[in-house]
Amino acid sequence: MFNKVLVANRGEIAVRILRACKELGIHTVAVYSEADREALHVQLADEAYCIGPAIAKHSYLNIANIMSVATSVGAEAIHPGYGFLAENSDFADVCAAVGVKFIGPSVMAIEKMGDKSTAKATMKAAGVPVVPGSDGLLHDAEEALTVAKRIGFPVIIKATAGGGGKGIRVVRDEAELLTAFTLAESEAGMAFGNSGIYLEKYLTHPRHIEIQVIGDSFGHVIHLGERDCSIQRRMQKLIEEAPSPALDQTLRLKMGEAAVKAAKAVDYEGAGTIEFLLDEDGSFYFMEMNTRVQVEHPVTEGITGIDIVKEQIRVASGLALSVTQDEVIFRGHAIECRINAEDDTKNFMPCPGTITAYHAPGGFGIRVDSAAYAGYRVPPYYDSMIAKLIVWAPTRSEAIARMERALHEFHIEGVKTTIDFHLRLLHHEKFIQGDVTTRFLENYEI
Amino acid sequence: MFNKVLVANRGEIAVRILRACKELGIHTVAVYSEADREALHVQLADEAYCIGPAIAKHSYLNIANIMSVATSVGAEAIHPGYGFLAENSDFADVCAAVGVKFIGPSVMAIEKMGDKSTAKATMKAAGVPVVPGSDGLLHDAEEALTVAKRIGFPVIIKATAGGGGKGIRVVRDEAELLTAFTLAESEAGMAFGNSGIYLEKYLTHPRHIEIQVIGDSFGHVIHLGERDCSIQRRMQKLIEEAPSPALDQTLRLKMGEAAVKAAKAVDYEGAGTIEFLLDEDGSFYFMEMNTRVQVEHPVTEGITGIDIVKEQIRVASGLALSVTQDEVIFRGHAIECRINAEDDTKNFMPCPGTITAYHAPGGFGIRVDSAAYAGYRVPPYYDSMIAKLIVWAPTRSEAIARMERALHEFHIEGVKTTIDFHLRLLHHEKFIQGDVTTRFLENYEI
Amino acid sequence: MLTVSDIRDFIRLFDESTVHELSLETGEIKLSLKKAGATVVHESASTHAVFTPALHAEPPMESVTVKDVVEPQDLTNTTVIRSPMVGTFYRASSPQAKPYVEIGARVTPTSVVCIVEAMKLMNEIEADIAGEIIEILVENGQLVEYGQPLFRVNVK
Amino acid sequence: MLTVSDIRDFIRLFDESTVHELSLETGEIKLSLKKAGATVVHESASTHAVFTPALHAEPPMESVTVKDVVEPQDLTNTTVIRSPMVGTFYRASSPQAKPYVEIGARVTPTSVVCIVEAMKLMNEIEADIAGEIIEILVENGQLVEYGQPLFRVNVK
Repeated sequence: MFNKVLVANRGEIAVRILRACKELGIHTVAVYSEADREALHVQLADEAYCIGPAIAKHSYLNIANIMSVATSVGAEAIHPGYGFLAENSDFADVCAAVGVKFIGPSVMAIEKMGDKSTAKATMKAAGVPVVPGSDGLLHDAEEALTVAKRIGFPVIIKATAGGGGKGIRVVRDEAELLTAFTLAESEAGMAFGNSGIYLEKYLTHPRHIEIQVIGDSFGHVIHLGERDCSIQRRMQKLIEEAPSPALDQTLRLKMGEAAVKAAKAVDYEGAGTIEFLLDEDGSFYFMEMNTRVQVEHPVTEGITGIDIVKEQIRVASGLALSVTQDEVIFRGHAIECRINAEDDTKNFMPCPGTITAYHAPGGFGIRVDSAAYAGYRVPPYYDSMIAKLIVWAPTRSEAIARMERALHEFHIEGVKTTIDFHLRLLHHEKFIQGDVTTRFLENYEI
Repeated sequence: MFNKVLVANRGEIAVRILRACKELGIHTVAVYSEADREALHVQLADEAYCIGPAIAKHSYLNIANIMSVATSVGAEAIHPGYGFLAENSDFADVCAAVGVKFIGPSVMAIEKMGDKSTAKATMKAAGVPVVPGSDGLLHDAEEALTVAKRIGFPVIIKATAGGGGKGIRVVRDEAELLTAFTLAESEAGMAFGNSGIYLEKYLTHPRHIEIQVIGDSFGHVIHLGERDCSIQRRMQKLIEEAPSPALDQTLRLKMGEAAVKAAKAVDYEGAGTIEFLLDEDGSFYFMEMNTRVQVEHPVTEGITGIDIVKEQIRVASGLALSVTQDEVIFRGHAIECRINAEDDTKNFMPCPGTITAYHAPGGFGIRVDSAAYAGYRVPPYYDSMIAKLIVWAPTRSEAIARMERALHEFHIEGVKTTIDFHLRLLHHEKFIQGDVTTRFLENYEI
Repeated sequence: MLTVSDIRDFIRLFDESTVHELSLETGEIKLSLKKAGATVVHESASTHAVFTPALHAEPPMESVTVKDVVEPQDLTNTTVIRSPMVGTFYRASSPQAKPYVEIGARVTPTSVVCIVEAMKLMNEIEADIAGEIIEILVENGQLVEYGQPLFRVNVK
Repeated sequence: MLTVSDIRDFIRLFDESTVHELSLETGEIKLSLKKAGATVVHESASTHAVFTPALHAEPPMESVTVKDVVEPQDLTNTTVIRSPMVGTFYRASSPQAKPYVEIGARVTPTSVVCIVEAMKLMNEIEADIAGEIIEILVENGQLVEYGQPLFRVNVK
């Protein structure tokens, strides 16, 4: 096991990692920007060093300064958390070059999964289902029709150069296709100067289901079940839960096996997440792989009892996974709400400021992961999440009741938070029924 | 299920019960003394009523005022928590008389278990082992010798009128017995004016092992395994854990069955605890039964996933237990440290005062049950416990590491606490080995 | 314009801040706050309750204090008779009977002023003080808490 | 128009600022704020971290500020040269070479004052200011953080 680990992150995830290190008896090193001088991770670490000004580019993304600290203080490993340098293969490369273990997968795995089309091709080759569609660009409307017929309507036509919703058209049937293709092609040509068009199956009610995997250096890869992260706002997850109300044991097994296959395809080591879209008919399609710990990893910890961050550190230090697939037992239901310093009445505008009072909920089945405290100034430079509230209970309905109780108890003064938004969301009939898709917040007023 | 429940208690247990009620959708009523106007339980309840001055006798023990509130606001049930009126059979009787459900066992069960000698006789009749000894008083030294030989040395000679350690002699062998008996008899006669003497087996290294039981109104009684509460200071538990490092599966089963037998002997309904002394050789002896929820119930919740307070409320409302004995699955290890506002350097002198800063630890496997908050004045009138810190982890050693980490994070300013004492205790070699008895704190300097 | 609760907020804010003097004029309201001598920043800020009182009624003793401050009349010679127990407040011994006291009534310490019914027991409450009843603070049939003010008395 | 919440914000802003007196008139609203005597307890009280700093060294910038206040000498004309990166501080280009600067040395903005080694790269640090070196604040071979003061300079 490592003697000294540097945590190259801030906020709740830095605190999360420091906690795991402390429990493993590892000496901890924090790094921080000038804006984070009073941050909790700085206070909890055994050592802490300022690595740059507030702007992340010059501090938390400053590879030279971080590596300077790591080598000077004799850190044997670096945990990158999520965001910042977590999926930066250059950083992993530099770590390897100076002989500091990067707590995460290999450079190769990061690179293969970092590029979406390479990732998709890799998965396809490994036999993991990807969203069916054209193989690359379409030559003409006729080819589009052939493909659409093969994969079935509705389909979505996308401009290869598109973005921000532009150059995208959903086509419900054959009759619409020709016109749509022509329009999309000329639209794309005008908007992006590139008329390349491709086509994919359109999922009308997709759920975001992701599988947690973890592998060690001995080639073992196991999965820890799924998380349902369908409740999103502009691709930003707001609530995550495990297990998914949409999966039965058969589908869970199938998706779990697909995820393990995906991870093995890139000789995956460490914790990672395979994100799938799940269609109403039970078909699922690979979206992407996150080659790091996820914000929502605590819900999986809740139902499995397995400490994912500790496992990351264990396998990075060369130890084998502490459990086999058979020993992974799911129990109960866990839900996480991300509490952001945002004003949900003003389009979720971030509200940095000083937290003047802070009291987290307690009691049975409650977990709070946060770097906030009374007197803490939420800086405007980083993301607006100030706490993750995770509940566990034997059943989903009990977990919802517990979350509601805990949200009511969560007392934060000084900054606006999304606590009330979550309370409203928990009361939504569709959420209670577990009947949600990634378009939930587009379709319903909360 | 009840619509409205009154919580006749204060502090963390009142908060604990309020949380359970809220999660069950029950409207809550708090009562409070004048010293508790700003207490957390008052703030968390849907309604709250002042029932008397600070002194518990006139407020939390004021049956008339509490029942006045209960009947006036239409509470269907009263949860008494622990302490105060929890084991007061008169109170349970009054509740029954006015048609408010007392959340606890029957008046008969409270009474039978409230008197130690009746309890012991009841248990003996039910075939539950009690500490072997003389049947009542001894006539002479010869009889004492016969009994001692039968039960084996060492034995302890006790004056029936004794107390506070007086009139007690431990006798190691036959040679000592005659002198000891004579001395004890005359000592007792002089000290208490009553020379009645009895004799019991003396356990040199006893552990305090208690079994959590719970029964419903259909006659089902199950047990939720044991708690090891051997770490005590003057009969006051300081650290509790589950499972006990001293029990194997066979002994667990045996003690569990004995506990269920004991509970069934008094037609037990609700949550209760059978306390045993466990001898080094694996023999165990009934000490007493607590006919209420215990301070340390969260460690059992931690390893079983069963919400004991919710179960109490469920069975009191006439529902059946939500699990059968077979469905009780133990998982991992849980430890609880009681954080008291006490100065351990001054013989654990209570230190009431204002908590100026309060920040509880968080993260995976951490549970905090507390009624404290920043700005809270710990009143001098009630017990000095300000928080219970409970950790869960897959193994005992991981649980200890986690507890240590969490204790370091627990930040309380304004009053002295026992946090540092717990940290020292956790580092004690004997504790780490799980090799402790109820005399641990007498034998070792912490 | 400024409500009482706004002003309360200002006072709290001022109290918690290091600001030493504050004066505010808006329309017909003039607010002026000043802290004592050199002793700035006392610790009261930190002893505030974290939670704002929940749904239930304001603690009765607090509300009295507020009333004392807000009401215009001279209260220096008044006091209150508080309930010594929890129960239902009745102004008369039975629905048909006339109230024990009305506003303006002179009471001696042993005068019965009302009944508080607890557990079916009718408890006659005595004034415990001599004076004139100037206000009845609770409604007939209302649940009263321990220590809740029942009557305001002018003791002269 | 000023709303109540605006006024509240002003008080807070004023409180956190170093401003000593503030008076504001707009329409019928007059607001005047004043802080106590000389420089009393600045806002640090309310912004104190919950946790006392752990085992690691005090943040360097803070400690400098403290030094500025505490030291007896006249520091009105002094400033510090800070490290622009994290690395190992060296006073000379090699163990054999003599230090770039000693106390009393006059520097121009482009004078090299030391080396900070980061990732095996020797980075020459320039003074960025003209003046006289009056104090060397770190030891040779020491790890310096971003923004850590390296030299005190008298700029006259």
